[in-house]
Amino acid sequence: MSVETGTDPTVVNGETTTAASATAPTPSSVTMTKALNQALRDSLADDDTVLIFGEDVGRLGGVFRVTEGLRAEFGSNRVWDSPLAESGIIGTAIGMAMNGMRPVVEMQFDAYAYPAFEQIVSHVAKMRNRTKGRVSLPITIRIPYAGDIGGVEHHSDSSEAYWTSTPGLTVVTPSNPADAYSLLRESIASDDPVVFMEPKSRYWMKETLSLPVSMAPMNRAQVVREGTDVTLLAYGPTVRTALDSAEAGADHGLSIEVIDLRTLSPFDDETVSASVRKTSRAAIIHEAAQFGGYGAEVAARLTERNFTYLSAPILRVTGFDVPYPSPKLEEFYLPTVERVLDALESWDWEL
Amino acid sequence: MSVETGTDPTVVNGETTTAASATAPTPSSVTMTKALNQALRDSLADDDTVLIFGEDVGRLGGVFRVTEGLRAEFGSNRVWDSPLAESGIIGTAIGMAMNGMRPVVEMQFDAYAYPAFEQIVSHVAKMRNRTKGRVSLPITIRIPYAGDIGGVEHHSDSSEAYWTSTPGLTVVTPSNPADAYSLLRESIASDDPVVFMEPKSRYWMKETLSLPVSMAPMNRAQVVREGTDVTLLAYGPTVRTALDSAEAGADHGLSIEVIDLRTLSPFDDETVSASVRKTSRAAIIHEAAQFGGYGAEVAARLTERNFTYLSAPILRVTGFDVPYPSPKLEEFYLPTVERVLDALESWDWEL
Amino acid sequence: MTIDVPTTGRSLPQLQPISFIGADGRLTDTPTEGLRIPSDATLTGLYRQMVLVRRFEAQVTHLTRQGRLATYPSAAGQEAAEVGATTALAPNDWLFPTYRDSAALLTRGVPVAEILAAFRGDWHCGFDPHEYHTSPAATPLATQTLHATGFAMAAKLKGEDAATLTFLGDGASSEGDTHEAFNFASVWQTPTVFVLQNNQYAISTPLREQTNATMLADRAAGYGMPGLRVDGNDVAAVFAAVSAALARGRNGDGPTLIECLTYRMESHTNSDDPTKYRDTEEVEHWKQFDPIDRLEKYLRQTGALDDAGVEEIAEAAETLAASVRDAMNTEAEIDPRELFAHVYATPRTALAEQQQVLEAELAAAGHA
Amino acid sequence: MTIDVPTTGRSLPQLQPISFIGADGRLTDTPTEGLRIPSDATLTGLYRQMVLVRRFEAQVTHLTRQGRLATYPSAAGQEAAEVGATTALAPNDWLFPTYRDSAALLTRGVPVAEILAAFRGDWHCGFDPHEYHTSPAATPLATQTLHATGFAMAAKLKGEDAATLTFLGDGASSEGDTHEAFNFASVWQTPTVFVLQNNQYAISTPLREQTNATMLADRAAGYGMPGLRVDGNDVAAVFAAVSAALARGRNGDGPTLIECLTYRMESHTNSDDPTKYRDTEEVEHWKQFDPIDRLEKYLRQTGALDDAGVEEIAEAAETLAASVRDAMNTEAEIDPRELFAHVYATPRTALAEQQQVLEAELAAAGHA
Ligand SMILES: Cc1ncc(C[n+]2csc(CCOP(=O)(O)OP(=O)(O)O)c2C)c(N)n1
Ligand SMILES: Cc1ncc(C[n+]2csc(CCOP(=O)(O)OP(=O)(O)O)c2C)c(N)n1
Ligand SMILES: [Mg+2]
Ligand SMILES: [Mg+2]
Repeated sequence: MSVETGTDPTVVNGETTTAASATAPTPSSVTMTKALNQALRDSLADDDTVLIFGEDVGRLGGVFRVTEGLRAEFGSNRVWDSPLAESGIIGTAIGMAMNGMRPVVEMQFDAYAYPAFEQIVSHVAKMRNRTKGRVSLPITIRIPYAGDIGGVEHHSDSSEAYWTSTPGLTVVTPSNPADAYSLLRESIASDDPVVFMEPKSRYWMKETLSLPVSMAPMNRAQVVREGTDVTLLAYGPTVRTALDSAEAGADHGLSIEVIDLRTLSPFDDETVSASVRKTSRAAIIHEAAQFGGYGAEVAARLTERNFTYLSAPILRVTGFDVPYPSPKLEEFYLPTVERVLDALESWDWEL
Repeated sequence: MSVETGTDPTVVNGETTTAASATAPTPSSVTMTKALNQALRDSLADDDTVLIFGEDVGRLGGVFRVTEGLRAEFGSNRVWDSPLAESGIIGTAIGMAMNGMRPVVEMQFDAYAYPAFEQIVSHVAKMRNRTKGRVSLPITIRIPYAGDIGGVEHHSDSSEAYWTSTPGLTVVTPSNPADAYSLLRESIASDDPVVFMEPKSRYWMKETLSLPVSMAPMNRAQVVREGTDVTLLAYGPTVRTALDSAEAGADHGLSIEVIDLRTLSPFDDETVSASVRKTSRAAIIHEAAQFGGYGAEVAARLTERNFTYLSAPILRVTGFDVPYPSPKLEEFYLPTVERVLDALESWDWEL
Repeated sequence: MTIDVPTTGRSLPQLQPISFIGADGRLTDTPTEGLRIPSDATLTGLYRQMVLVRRFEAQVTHLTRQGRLATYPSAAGQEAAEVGATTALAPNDWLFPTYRDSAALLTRGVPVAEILAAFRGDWHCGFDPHEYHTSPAATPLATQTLHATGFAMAAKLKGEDAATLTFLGDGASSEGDTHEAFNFASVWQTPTVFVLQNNQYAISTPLREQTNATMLADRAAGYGMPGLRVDGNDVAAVFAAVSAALARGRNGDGPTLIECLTYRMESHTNSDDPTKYRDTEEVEHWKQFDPIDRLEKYLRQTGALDDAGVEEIAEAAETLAASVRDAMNTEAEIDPRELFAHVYATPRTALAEQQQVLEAELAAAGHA
Repeated sequence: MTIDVPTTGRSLPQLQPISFIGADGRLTDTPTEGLRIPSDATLTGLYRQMVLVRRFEAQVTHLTRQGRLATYPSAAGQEAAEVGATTALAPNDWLFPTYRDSAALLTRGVPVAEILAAFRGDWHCGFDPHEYHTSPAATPLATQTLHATGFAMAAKLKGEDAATLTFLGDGASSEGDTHEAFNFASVWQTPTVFVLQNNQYAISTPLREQTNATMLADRAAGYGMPGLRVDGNDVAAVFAAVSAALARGRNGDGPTLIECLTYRMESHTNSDDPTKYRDTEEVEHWKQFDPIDRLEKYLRQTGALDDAGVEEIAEAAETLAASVRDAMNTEAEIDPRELFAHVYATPRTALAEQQQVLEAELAAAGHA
């Protein structure tokens, strides 16, 4: 298994370390799950108004164990299992936030955020604007998303396009443990509601680092590999695909720059446009279907802003325009290194 | 009030007539509401399995009167008021469709389709694929959408991006009475589930025509005004904006082609790409916010397919990336002829 | 086979709605589940407030018919439920109203102009929720029931002595969110009172097509929560029932469902045409249950109210109506740039760019 | 003040679960609401099917632990509810199951390989719903309750003599869709039976954090629908109650809610760790209520079953287990092009283009 790099990384024995803060303990090997767990723990410890509730986040510690141990440590007034109803979870989180709390709630899989769609789109996203800023809703909605884990139907959706096309929401997705920690803490501290999307297939990815760690701010994309010929844009689970493609592309003599978007809304135009102006070619990779996917926004806005710099159209290397398939068909659906390289080849390099 | 043209139109006294079929009665002035109503009536009459239910669609005939008179004519076993619950409406429509019916349901305003999001996205869109085509769901979900009617909060959303980014759904939106009739009948007859989006601000638009009328098939976009310099793409409420812009542009010496997309998913690449290759410049106009809006898909795919033909980036002239505003601010939010012309001016015409 | 669940207080509400003062202005002999009739002083205050809100509704409806407001849903006929429930709140409690509950907002002290801002199209919510301990009026049906539950949960976790009250309609009772709110509130034992105004219609849909239950208050038993059915046109009953429920909640005994039987005398909103779905006879029939008439009769009998009192209150109502007209004559200042100001706490570059587009458009059009 | 709503049959279910055969294998003296114990022949058939499905669950769970299936939620311990309810269906009725209800699918006649297709990751739904009058097993909780209601409504409108049965869990009962289904079914008086398998847990969440009601069957009263609580481990009670409810439905008398008290003996799925949230004592405690043991005792008493009969059934179960292993040893044919084949009835050019991309990839990789 390959490992992505964080910001300012030092690669040690195939694992990535991140510059530890002055007071931090010795670096150790940390999974994304563990990093998220620690971010929640530290947020609970630092701020009394942080609350965690949802389906099975208490005793069980969540089906992915992201909230493991937190109920025991902070008590069932801070961390508890709610009845099984997603609209209920988001709706009550709204009320708690109106009353001064910072709820962090989990939707068990992203297809199970859909019952809460109205509460998220009509209230979470709009309350602040509705009240001219008088009521803010500092809610963090954690959503494990995307596939490549052999999940049965409804367990592998990538729902980011629904959230990114909704004004009022901030949408964040880490691709590595250090970012997972840092971005989650920042999301919980934010006065804006954040949809925090956790790439399921990366939960068990390890990095050597010491927590707490503070990475680039959440509104910044990060160049995670430098290159001069092509810019590959990726987020969450596909950052690894992009890095692997860059590695493979190097064998073909292509110098590929890889950017981890980290935050999908807002979009970091500055960082990404700078890269695209340098390379003049870019592709965006995501697992979700292509039609109307997040990649459409990326391609459209990069083209609007950098048209004269482009030697070729921005490509989208994505899942197909079909519902997410069953496990045995995943490999044919998901964007692979081969699909990325084929796409790059489709450009007329003589242009 | 300006009037858009249908396919193959003859403009008579500022109103549009459509070639009447051989048996059709004398043309008369028909609103979009009336055309939709007649399409429902004719579908009910022609096919016993067609059922209409939803909130207030029975006695009242719907808050926009689209189902007016149908309960009286066909009885409350064919047309009836359901309890007030959108997930319930879509969920029971699914069951009815599994049992051989063709339900046509109304979501009262598009923000009120959100409670049904899970049923639409996880079942309506996926049932056919889930069962390898053994179970089809010929459901038509009518959604009055978009603004410009002075509606209070939640009454003017444009939710098309949510549906178009969901594989398995067909998304249709008429801009004129003749298409409204023809597309709705085709949608109801389709074995695929259709999200049929009705532009509220065009409900009262009149055309002179005789019903029944059969227009271009629903998977085809239509060139509704020919031009050579620029292609304006529009749908539903913004077709009028595009036509007005073309008129205004003509005063500035611009020859603007206007395409009414009619169906948002699937996208008619053939018609639209042909136009864009001819004009080399295009803009897409919609009311919804820009970020992640449907226009992103349009811009991305046109650029992918026609990059070498483009003299300028595809532009998006849209609402701003904010929640739909209250009535007194609508005029500042909505894309206007001026905003369209400003956008066209932003291109470097010397390129 | 034993399962560890509560088995206390398992019963359905009494069939006869709880009522103190009958339509004839006399005391009824309906059992009132241990509730006590409010004092004459309280009732006089409730009377006054009902007269005020009725005048308010009439004035606003009138202005809406003249096209001065974008839309308006009147609660005429429902004054007892609106005023009785809202008056029972302590200042620290929070109210979670709907679009139908301007009368409750007024009772809660929200200024007229701030109530009307939404309906005249100025801005979605015209008042500061924190100032009035009142949530923005919810339009997406039933969603606010969950907000009220969550707010109360936070109050409980913080050990605050506050309860929440939310209004919902008979139609809204069919939405999934209502069920989820009842359930969360009862499992968490939050201090929440659900005041279900059963006004017999959801727009055009009559109650019998909304539910097959004998009464909507029967729902409560399924959540292990007390449910009451009250005569929603008897402000004494509403006030007493809601006060008791709020006290229960603050006392740590959890939520209560109170169904107020009432009737929507007006059309759904100004753009509705009720003749399509109900007879004028039905409307006439309900006039005899008018909440204000009966209380006036009653208070005149007890001597708490006389001609002078009635007159004084009528004048106050006219003053209020005048202030509504004044408010509508003052154009609110609309700043188009505010479109961008409140979407996020954290500024966004792309939004600032869009604001510049708008500002250029405004400048070109000669706007300030 | 009178409101036109039904007032008949307004009551809460009896506290004691309806049960014919107690955990000791003897007849109970619990009141059974007019239901009658099924014949020995019927009970013997139910016994046989319960033994088969238990063996099926054990075999599949075993294969899943070996990593041969992607995931598997076993209904071990819930055989009486699964088999009793499903057997009560007529062939023309439709079943709307969940992920937990493979035992019901098996009882409905769906072939083993077609049941397992979903869990081995071949395709979402492996069988033809029309062939078995059985909907795809629903994973999004409670959504299927509405499908069952709508299907039954269509049957009613067409005058078909068919009812629908849907399973749901204690956890799923908290979802908004459950409420909407109960309400639609009762308002429309559809022939729908809601079989709520209360197995005490929603993954890790115990019943007492799911509801504050005395019993989930108490919900029914709030919809004007009959509700029953049965001992879900007594297949005689389940079969009798569901049969009666289906008959009611077909007779035009509307839906019924039946809560079956039972227990999930296994972990939620193979990837769950139940030691985090429940004691082994609790699991041990529930073993004494085993649905198969008690029926075997009872039928041996009545003489309907003897050693030979038990032996024969055990052998049939082994044959079934072998067929499960066989099915798993046969690799299903997976055609990647099918990704595109079933999304729409109407072909799409853009999808055909994407299929070409995949085909080129497959060709490059040397795929057939
Ligand atoms: C989720 C949702 N669906 C539909 C609507 C449209 N709508 C507004 S009011 C109304 C009827 C509500 O009836 P009821 O709950 O009885 O309240 P009332 O208007 O009688 O006060 C409907 C259908 C809405 N606001 N929200
Ligand atoms: C809408 C939705 N939310 C969450 C889940 C994830 N999930 C799957 S099973 C389950 C627990 C269900 O419990 P219950 O209804 O009691 O059924 P049981 O598993 O006990 O049979 C959860 C939370 C889901 N499948 N659907
Ligand atoms: Mg009502
Ligand atoms: Mg359960």
